[in-house]
Amino acid sequence: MSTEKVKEAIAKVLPDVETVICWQGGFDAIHATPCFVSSPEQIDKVIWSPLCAQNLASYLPSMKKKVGIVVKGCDSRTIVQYMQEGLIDREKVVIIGIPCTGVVSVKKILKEIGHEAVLDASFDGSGSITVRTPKGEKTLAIADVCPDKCRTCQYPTPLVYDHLAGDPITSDKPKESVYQDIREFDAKTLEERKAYWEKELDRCIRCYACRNACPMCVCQDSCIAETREPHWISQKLSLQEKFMFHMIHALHLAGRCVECGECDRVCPMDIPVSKMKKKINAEMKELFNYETGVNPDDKPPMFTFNVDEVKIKEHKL
Amino acid sequence: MPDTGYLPKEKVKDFIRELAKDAIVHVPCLEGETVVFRPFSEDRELCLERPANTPPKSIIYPQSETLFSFEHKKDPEDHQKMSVELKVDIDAPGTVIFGARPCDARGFVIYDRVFIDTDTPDPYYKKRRENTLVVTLSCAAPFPGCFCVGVGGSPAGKEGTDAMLTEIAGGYIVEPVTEKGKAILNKPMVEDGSTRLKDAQQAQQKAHEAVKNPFAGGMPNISPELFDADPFWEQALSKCVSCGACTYLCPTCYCFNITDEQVYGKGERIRSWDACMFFHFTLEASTHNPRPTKFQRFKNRVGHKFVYYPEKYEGAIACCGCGRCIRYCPVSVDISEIVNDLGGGGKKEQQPAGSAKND
Amino acid sequence: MRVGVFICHCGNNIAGTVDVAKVAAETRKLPGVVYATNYMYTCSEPGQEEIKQAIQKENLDRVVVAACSPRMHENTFRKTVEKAGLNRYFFEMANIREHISWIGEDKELNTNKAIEAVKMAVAKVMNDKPLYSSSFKVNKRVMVIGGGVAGMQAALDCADGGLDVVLVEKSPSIGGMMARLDKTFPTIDCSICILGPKMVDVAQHEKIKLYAYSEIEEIKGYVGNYQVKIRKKATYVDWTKCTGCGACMEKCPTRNAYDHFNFGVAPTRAINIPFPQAIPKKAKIDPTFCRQFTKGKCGVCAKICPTGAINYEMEDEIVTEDIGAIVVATGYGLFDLDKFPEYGAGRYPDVITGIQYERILNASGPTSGHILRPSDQTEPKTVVFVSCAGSRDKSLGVPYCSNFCCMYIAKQAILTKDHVPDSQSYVFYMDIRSPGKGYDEFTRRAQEDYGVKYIRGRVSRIYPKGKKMVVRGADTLLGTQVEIEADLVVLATAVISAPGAANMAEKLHISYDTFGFYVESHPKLRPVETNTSGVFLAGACQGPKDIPASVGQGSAAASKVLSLFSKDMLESDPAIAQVNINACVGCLKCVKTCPFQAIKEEVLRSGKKVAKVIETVCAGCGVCTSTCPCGAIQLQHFTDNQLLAEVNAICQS
Amino acid sequence: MSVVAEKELRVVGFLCNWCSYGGADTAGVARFKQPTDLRIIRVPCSGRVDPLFVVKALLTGADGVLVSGCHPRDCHYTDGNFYARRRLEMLKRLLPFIGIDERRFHYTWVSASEGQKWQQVVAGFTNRLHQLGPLHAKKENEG
Repeated sequence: MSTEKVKEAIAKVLPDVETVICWQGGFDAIHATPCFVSSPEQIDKVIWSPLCAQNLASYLPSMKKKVGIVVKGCDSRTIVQYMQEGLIDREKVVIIGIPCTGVVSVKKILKEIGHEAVLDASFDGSGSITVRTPKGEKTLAIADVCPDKCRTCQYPTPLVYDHLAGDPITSDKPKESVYQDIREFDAKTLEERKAYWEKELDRCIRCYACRNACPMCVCQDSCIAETREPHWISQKLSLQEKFMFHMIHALHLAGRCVECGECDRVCPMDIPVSKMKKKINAEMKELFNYETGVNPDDKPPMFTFNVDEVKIKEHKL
Repeated sequence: MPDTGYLPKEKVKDFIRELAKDAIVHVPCLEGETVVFRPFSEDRELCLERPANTPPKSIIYPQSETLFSFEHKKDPEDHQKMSVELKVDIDAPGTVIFGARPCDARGFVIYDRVFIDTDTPDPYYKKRRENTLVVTLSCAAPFPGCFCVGVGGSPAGKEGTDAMLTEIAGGYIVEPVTEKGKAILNKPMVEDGSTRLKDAQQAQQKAHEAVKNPFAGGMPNISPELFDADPFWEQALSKCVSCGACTYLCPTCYCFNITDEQVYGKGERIRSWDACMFFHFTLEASTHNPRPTKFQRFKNRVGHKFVYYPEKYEGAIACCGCGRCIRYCPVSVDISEIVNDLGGGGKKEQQPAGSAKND
Repeated sequence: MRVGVFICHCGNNIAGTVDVAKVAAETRKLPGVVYATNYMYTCSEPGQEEIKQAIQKENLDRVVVAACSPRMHENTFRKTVEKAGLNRYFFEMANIREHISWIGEDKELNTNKAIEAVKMAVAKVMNDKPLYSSSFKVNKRVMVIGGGVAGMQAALDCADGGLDVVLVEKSPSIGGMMARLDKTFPTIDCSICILGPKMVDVAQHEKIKLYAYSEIEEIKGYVGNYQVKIRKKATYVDWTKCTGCGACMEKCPTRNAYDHFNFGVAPTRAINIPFPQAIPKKAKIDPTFCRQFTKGKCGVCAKICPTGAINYEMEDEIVTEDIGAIVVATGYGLFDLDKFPEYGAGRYPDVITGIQYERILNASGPTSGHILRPSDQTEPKTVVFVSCAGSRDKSLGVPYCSNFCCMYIAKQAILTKDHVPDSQSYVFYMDIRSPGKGYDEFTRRAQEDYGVKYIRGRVSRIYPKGKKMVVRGADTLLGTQVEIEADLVVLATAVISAPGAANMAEKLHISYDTFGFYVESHPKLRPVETNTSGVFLAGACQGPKDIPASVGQGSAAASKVLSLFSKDMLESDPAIAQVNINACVGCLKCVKTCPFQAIKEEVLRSGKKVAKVIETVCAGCGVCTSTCPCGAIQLQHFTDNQLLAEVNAICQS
Repeated sequence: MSVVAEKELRVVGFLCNWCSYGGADTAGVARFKQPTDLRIIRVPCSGRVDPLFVVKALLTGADGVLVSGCHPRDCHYTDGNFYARRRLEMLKRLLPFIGIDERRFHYTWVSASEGQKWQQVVAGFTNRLHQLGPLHAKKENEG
């Protein structure tokens, strides 16, 4: 993982494209922010480090001209899914892939440092980050502060790319671990699950950060959470309405969620937004042996069918 | 009676219980990793260590409120006749906001100008504001993204506050700001804090110095050319995902929408927060939208806070520098950076009038 | 909005278990409703008149009728409100009969449920939008699928009515089951003698284009404008050259080919003409038996054919026909002997089916009309007929009655006596069903004039004993066991749906019942229509029926086609999907799921990509609406908001 | 005004016009007695039933939701119920995850000729719901 390799790749790609979507440093030392490089002199500000958590692929469908993009393994699933759904023209995207061993979750770092303002932060290259605050320094293992998705990452190397900045790496995480959290939640009682969601979703402020940051939420400005034609939910702030919004979000992503975790990352209220979608993904895997964003030739399961569904049994009363 | 109180740490809960006797007391509570204001009850986990994720603005200015309810009524004698029955409830119970931060309280001052200090005050807001006691807690240190001092605030600012607590060793110094605030010194848990006021002032001073000031050289003089230049916004906002996190978490954003929500002949007229980041903001019935892109809409957000509001209210900036929009932005858009860039290097001479007036 | 609600008593059908006056009274309290009344028979002429008058007098702009099922009378009332000047889609029906008064016993609960049903309908009607049909041109060609007697009748009637007809038959000749029969009941008329001329008429009719030995590959389109792909199966004989002389058949060295026409009673040649009266009278090769295909060498027929018509390289050919309506007359199939283990499961050569016996009786059949039993070609003296072999048998066969077996058994028993005067026939039966004109007299004649012995009871077992077949059964009238040593046993096997009936229904988008018979639009009042407009039914594909019934349905279907085609233009159903181009984000998921390929991509002048519905192709299923995440494509008359209004009326008020 | 308290639960049924609505009619014509709780919404095809309708009903007051369409392969629109089957199965598996008993949602196939099956479906589902009891706490002035 080196910023230099990424910069080299960007320099190589830039003459061919309008802009290259990548990361730069953010407002403090533990934040990265997306940046759009369109001239060689801007390459200097580009960074690549475990801070680069954002899934930049989300910007692709709105791009009109040919662009370059830097993606991690997990982000590449978004591109594959876009290809499945015909949402991007692959010819107009130059992909710089980065083999990635894991990023950091700012929320988890902040928890570790007591939400203090950050003065400085550095990576030592051996899997830890040292953060300095007015109260002192703290060194954290990236493995301890990575987003949950990194813990079970199956695709550290992008599944689709034109240039690879680094050598491919393979996952050392067991495949069964991916839906372990879902199975654990399934094991709870119905009442526990109900109470869980009522508590979590009650915090929702309907800011739609989860929706807008979601690479697969294609509706964006036309989202039925805000329209009156059709009028699915009202502007009341009841739990019922919040629940309904999250169900809309989940059902519209059924068999489409690429598990990039952006919704969880961006939620200012720390709601586990991705959980319902992950549950559906687990079921899609079980029912149709379908995994999102892995094979560009797959068909999303909700937009196709088999005349004989082997796994769907008629329900008895 | 002393002018300054002292509240020992161990008595904080008792103090809140005392307040809760004749008011609903909203306190910052920890839920998982999130701090949110909740009406106090014994099972809540109080969190005074850091600002709440959401400011307490919704307690006085709810995210969604019923202006009135209506019901179509049939005349029992003549079913061809129908009338509409309206029910309005603007009553507000006695409320205390405990543990808000000075920036949060300062937000209310920005709203007061709009909703109360006008010829046509908003009865809903006014009633709630009047019936609410705001007890703030000054910040001992800045948090990621904070820049209150840049917009004329302070980690121990007292605007909009009725009484302010400052943490010192063993407890909190209680400084009343308004008459309403003075009353809490009478509560049995509050001791005389006069002698230790200076400890608090020292802490306040230290905190003030620790806060980053993005406008250290003075408030940028926003360039009208840059402000109206589309490429500027396109450059600055390409990464924005147009969600409403910044506006809904902002203690000073107050745009709203009014909708009728009805099912089968009865319903309510709802006033709910709008967000200029959303496409539906200013979307007209004809489907024309004067602000069709996120660039134009973000321009409105910056303009409202740093240009239009100051123009209307004697230079007062409609930003309290709480830093939430930076802290919680999915893509780390930094409004202070944008305002600085809009200045193009030019600085205003003085501090914002909003704060100067009250000093 | 001014909604009028009309609550029907339906005589006592509704008013018996629903307090209709209370429903009307409660309805008057609903916002939007300015008029509500109850009436004895709303669908009657005065009932409809009352609706029209109320629309005028009360200035109604929406109408709800609470009565029977909308599947029954929605169209009736739509026309009523239209005549009174309202858009026909400003009308809703609340089904308070089939779904309430007829199924609920508690009057209070029924009444409350009826009030709610009205409320839902009012909520829906207040969200309804006016819709307008557009008209489209009709292609006045009709396709008849199946060349049996029903299909032939339909084809001839349509052709005589001036329509161009495309007749598709899957076997090499038209004629169907009737062509295989020896005589017909109750007249003992020669079957082929009365059918043959009809077959010739079909062949010679200038308006009828016949595709024999062809099958339906694919059907696309909608009423008035279907495109049908037909697979012309390879016959390996160029029919433009074949004269039907039969020389090839005579010389063909393969003598063990399965004879489909004779139901395998005797073998045939690998190249054959199915029967002397075949239309078209052309030869075809069965490649599963032909040595040229199985062994790669022979070529006898090619050498012998005087016109050089043999072509071993022939392949299936697909042709497309554009047509406007379809008559389905695909006939029936027969229950398999293999399904009867207690009757030998098809292992005993002298246990045969009724249709096989027809061929044995037939003068042009394999025995030239001499009754010879299959095992040893001797004349049987004792013949046992077993009725209901599979019919009215829930455990082994089908629960329904096969309609015509009682009659043909009587006929075959009579013919047996005619052919072999010293023979004795026995019939095991459950009930004798002979309700047609002259039918009962016919079965009596069999018993009284021909000495056929009818034994009321079922056969439990058939087993061989020397050269005889022992038929063991019960005589329930005498209460005894019966054993008859027979020379030949004829089973009246159950009539089942034609092979591939379900598959054909799927191509046609019509419904079929549990047994594969096609479902008519209404069992009493729309017996030859289907729920797919432009598709009609004739003959036994709809259920077992005899020749006169099949012919009658063939004519009925033809008259439906003729009346459909009496107009040059048809009105489209406006309840189809519509795209709101402002909301559409161009993700085109609807294009992926539309079952009719009725949605395509369109690029607006602004460069924005959106979905566009091809109005004439859209069938109005609404799959697109539930696919569209942003609610931009809405099925008219069943929009999200309209359905939500109903959901909310139930759940939130 | 609503369902009759204590005696009925709120049950919403989405029936396709061609098969199940016809099946319910057939049951009616044959006078097959059924519990009165069910409120029927007619849709052209089970493929029209967005799973969100089911969720909306369950969240806003329904105690149970029933969706019934044509048997697979027998859809009037050829493929509509194939999509419905996938979507509704997905929903059925998601509901318990969010704390709603999946037994409160049933989807099935009833043809226009199956009046008896329709009776069994309505009776069976309604009985099941009565065993489960109401989903929502009694509402005061819900609007």
